[in-house]
Amino acid sequence: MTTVEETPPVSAPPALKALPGWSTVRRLLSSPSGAIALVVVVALVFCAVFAPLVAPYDPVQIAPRIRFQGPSLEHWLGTDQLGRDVLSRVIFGTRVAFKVALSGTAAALLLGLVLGIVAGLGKSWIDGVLLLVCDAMRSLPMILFALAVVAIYGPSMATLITVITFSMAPGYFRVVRNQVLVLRNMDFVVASQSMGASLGRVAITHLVPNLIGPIIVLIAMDIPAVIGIESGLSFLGQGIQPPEASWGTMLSDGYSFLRQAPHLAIASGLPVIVATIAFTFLGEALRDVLDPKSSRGR
Amino acid sequence: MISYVLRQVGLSVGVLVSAIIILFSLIYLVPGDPATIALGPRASEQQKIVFRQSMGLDQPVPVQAFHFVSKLATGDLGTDLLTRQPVLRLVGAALPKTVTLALTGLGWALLLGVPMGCISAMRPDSMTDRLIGLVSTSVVALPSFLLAIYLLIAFAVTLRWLPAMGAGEPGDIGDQIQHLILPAFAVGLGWVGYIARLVRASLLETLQENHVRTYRAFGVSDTRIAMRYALPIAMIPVVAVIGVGLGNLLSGAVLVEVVFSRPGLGSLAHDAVTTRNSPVLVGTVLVTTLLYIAANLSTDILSALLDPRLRKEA
Amino acid sequence: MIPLLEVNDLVVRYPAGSLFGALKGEPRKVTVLAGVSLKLNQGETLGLVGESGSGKTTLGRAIGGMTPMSSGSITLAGVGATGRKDGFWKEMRRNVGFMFQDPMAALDPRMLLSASITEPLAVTGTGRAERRRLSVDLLREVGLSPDFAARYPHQISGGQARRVTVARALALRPRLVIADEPTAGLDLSVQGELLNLLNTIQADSGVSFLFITHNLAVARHVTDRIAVMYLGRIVETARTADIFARPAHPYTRALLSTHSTDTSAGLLKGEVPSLRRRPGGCEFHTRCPIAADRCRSEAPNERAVATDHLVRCHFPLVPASEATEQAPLNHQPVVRSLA
Amino acid sequence: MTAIIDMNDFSITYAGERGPVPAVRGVNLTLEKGRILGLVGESGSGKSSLVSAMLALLPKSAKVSGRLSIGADDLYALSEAQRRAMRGQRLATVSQDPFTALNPVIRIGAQLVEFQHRLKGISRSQKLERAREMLARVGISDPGTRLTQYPHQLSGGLRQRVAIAAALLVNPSILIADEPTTALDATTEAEVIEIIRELRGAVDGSIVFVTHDMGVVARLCDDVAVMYAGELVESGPVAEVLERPQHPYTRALLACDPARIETPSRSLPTIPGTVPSPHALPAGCIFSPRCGAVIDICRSVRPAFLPSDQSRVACHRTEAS
Repeated sequence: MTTVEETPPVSAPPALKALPGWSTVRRLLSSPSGAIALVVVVALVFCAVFAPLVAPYDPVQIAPRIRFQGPSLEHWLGTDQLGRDVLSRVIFGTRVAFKVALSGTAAALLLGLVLGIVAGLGKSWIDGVLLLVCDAMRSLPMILFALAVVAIYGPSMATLITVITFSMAPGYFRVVRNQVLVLRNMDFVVASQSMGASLGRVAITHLVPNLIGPIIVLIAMDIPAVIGIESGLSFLGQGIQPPEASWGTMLSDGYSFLRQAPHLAIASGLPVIVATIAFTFLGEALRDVLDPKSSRGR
Repeated sequence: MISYVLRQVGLSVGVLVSAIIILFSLIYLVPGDPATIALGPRASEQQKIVFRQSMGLDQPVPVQAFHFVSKLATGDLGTDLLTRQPVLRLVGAALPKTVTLALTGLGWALLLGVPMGCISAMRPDSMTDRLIGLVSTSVVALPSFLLAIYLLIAFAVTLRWLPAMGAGEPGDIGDQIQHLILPAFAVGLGWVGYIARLVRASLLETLQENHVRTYRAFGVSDTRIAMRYALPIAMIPVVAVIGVGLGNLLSGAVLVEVVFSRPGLGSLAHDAVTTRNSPVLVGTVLVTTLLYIAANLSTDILSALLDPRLRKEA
Repeated sequence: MIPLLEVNDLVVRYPAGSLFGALKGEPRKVTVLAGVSLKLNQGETLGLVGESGSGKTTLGRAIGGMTPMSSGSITLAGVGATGRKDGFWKEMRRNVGFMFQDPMAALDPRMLLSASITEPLAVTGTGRAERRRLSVDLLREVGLSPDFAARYPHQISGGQARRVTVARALALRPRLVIADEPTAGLDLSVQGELLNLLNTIQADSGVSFLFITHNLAVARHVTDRIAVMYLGRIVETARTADIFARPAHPYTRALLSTHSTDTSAGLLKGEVPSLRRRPGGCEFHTRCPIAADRCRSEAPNERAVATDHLVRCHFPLVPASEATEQAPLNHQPVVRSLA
Repeated sequence: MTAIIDMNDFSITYAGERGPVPAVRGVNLTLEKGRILGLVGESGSGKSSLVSAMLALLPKSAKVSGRLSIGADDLYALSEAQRRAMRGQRLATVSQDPFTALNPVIRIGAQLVEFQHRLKGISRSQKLERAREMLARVGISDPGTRLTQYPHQLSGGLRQRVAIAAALLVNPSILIADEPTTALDATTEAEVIEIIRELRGAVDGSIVFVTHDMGVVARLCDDVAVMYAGELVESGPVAEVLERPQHPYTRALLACDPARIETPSRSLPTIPGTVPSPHALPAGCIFSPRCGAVIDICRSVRPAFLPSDQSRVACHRTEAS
């Protein structure tokens, strides 16, 4: 595997100017795609947090008389096979998507950050073992592995989040570990250690602040992938379980009635498209702002 | 070069062994009673015993591990709980179909993505570059199965231009190709964006390097510098990243297969999970893991062919 | 008088090479410092001169505790250490300041300069308010206005960054400052300012400098003594004036002549050998213009050619009568705990 | 005498985010055939921009005015294509960093053949043979093997020799060596300078040697041009300028050089102040804010670049004398 012995390029990490704060947001808003992406992401978060207030109907309220209705003034995105309001289900689905994405990403990040710093600062054999485990986990095919786990543990949100954590953690681990390896040979870290600073102190005062930028970008770029995994597994019926509204289960329903009511699948797919595109553009814009090296030559 | 290859092979074997260990521990070392978890609390004791016996769970862990590995070593991936067929045969039959789909997707993505990235990098910040950037960033994170559903609705259900389901009649190449178009498009589209962005970033960086200035100072044309001298360097990280991304490619292909009801690993796994047929799933995971590691080994060797600096012994 | 710093037979080896290389008989360790001994007195500036790969930076880093010693000993003001005796290194850190070659890389891009300058104080437990006050003092001492305290490294120039690293090196009021190429990358006009600053600091505080440089022209002005390094060994040590007036080692002479208008005398043949394949005998013989058979087979010992003038050469370029064979600089046996 | 390079009131301005950046202003410089010019300046002097201009390698954001002639051709009156046609034929360069100047994944032989792409009517194997001969001429042992090697297999000194060989292969009328020894060790630097000195006859034209080291200028060059903050302040024969510098900046720069100070001294001369930013240039003489001999006129009127003895100097005090 490429990865085990590959040494990080000996170059300075992105020279971040101060911690990302309001100035970052301001610069983010100065690029049109970044501004739009940020607005969309904020709107999605709003929908997730205030879903009961935003949604016009109860997402699980069954109304057999209005099954398979197309979009109308009362039901903007129509109704599904049980007569439930699709828009309301989409809005409540945002909540599920964020719950899974955020908890999965947070757990993976924590795992990756701690192990990455340990591998980067620790003895070379620790690094070697962790790298091997990391590469091994990355070589397991994500979706199939998830299905195998579900077949044994049964489908549930907990299983879903665990699987997502295990599949995302190696990515974070690798980024953190490579950055730490670069950083730990940088003179300011060597200087700090030569002053007698403990490893913990070095990690907190020098490593973590210099890792924040790359990690923020990585998170923004990874959330679409997590949303994809969640909706994919739910689509296969092995993720979120009905009747809870998730984009993936709704897609699954829509797929079952593809010929009868194509609007179901189309409507359930829209939020996935909007969310993934918004997060990708947000990640790109964040990287341009936080990492001057990758700025597009402007 | 030989020692480089030997070392990569050694590392690959190490990764494979570790992957098997991880898989074994996650699947067999379940906290609590795996049978209860898998079958639910309402399962009868008889069902649980059958489950345990079929999975070999009634034996001590080291014995289980030994059985697991020794069976693997002989190519025995267990038997299908329902049909009693060897898992290896089932996976073996499904694998080529999935690989065909994945490679077709990757292939057209490369054919389109690499030139797109080059055009972008040659004229950074031009209208063309911005357009390519917009398109590739938009498609890069779209889940391929979602794309597949939309394609199905548009081209198979509504327009009826292309067939919707299956992989085509065996032996009828034309029919098979027709059945391959939509799934391959769905699998590859995100990769077009991914590759275009990678190539653009990598080529732009290479074009900043000092040796490019040397060639310009000798009057070599910009196009020739970019294509003959910069692109091979720019492709080195791209090849490595593609290798790592092959896992996502397979995952995408698996889901797309389910959408189009194509036979393959996806359908095999999907059917197996609904019937809780774990040996089939574990077998599928193992074979794809092996495939992934082998593919990565080849991208490593390809990288070394592109970059003489890698070949020298560290 | 006890020297402030004494280094005895210091050896630094790095692990290197692959398993495959080892199978072919290549060494798995690279010897970067092959037994270095030197003395430095209080208030003195010792120039450490050599080309890339000579080990001068490694020597500086080893004395600063940043590179583990493989064997040998370092003694500071009579207190010695051979390995990682924590008490010694704590004392060492308090008494030794370090200036890195690349001042920008030596400053955390995400840290205010006030915090960077006083980091040594933070590590030793000085309070926050006290540190803020001291950072202003230190800035003033190196000729920077107090408002630099609230800046980040990317907001200052290279010359200013250099001054900031001087301030940090002085934070603990050390007795010795190791300056690694302190003028590298500076324009001539700025270089003079920095050297004058170091000189003023020395005059005021009596601090000693270990001045690592490849620039002999600079070393001639700012050092009291010079040690010339080649392939991880000191090949010649003498008072600065003597090095320039009567260089005894052929390598020193070649280095000096690269700065004269007549370069023909300074041309050395070939390249610096790889540390992995050190030549036998005198390690300079592959490039030496006066190498003889003896040089290829027998490694020369250090010998005195005059008072305070030591050279590691069979045929030093001074009247033979003056040269007397001598045992190495410091010959009392030292504990080698980390061999 | 034929002038190989002739610059007349030549200026370069970049389009910057905070408005135009006048990097090089009003340079008048002539270089005769067969001579080596040392182009000297500290950071911010504009010498790199001038080098790019001479190589026709300025970025698109740069605007030039005035004239820069190479032989009989006014370089910036030519079309882009004509200008490019001069590169690799009449213009050649040895760059600063030998470690990055060659393509890392292509064999040296193939690169040296590519550099000869302007030579028509000779086969690839003939070009390879020319390359082998040229490597031998710059003192590289076993040139046949070197041709099959990759750049990373060679040391810095060897790579810089390869770069010199590459430049000589195209028979340029101007060879621009852009700080070719800055990244090298002292003994290697001496070798490379020796090679350039030996091979100067092989250049049917002139050599421009960019450096910040007056010692190198003294050892190698015939003429010297001193730049400060984007302007040429003094030029003339090396012996003249180094022995009798007339511009206060040249004098200060020479005085600062530790290698030129005879008696060791702990207190070294410096030039007070800093180089002005191109966004806030002083009125009058560019050096007036830092000059020790400043008089009133210096602060208001820009001095002309006039002949004085054998040199040309831009200083009111010289004009007055």
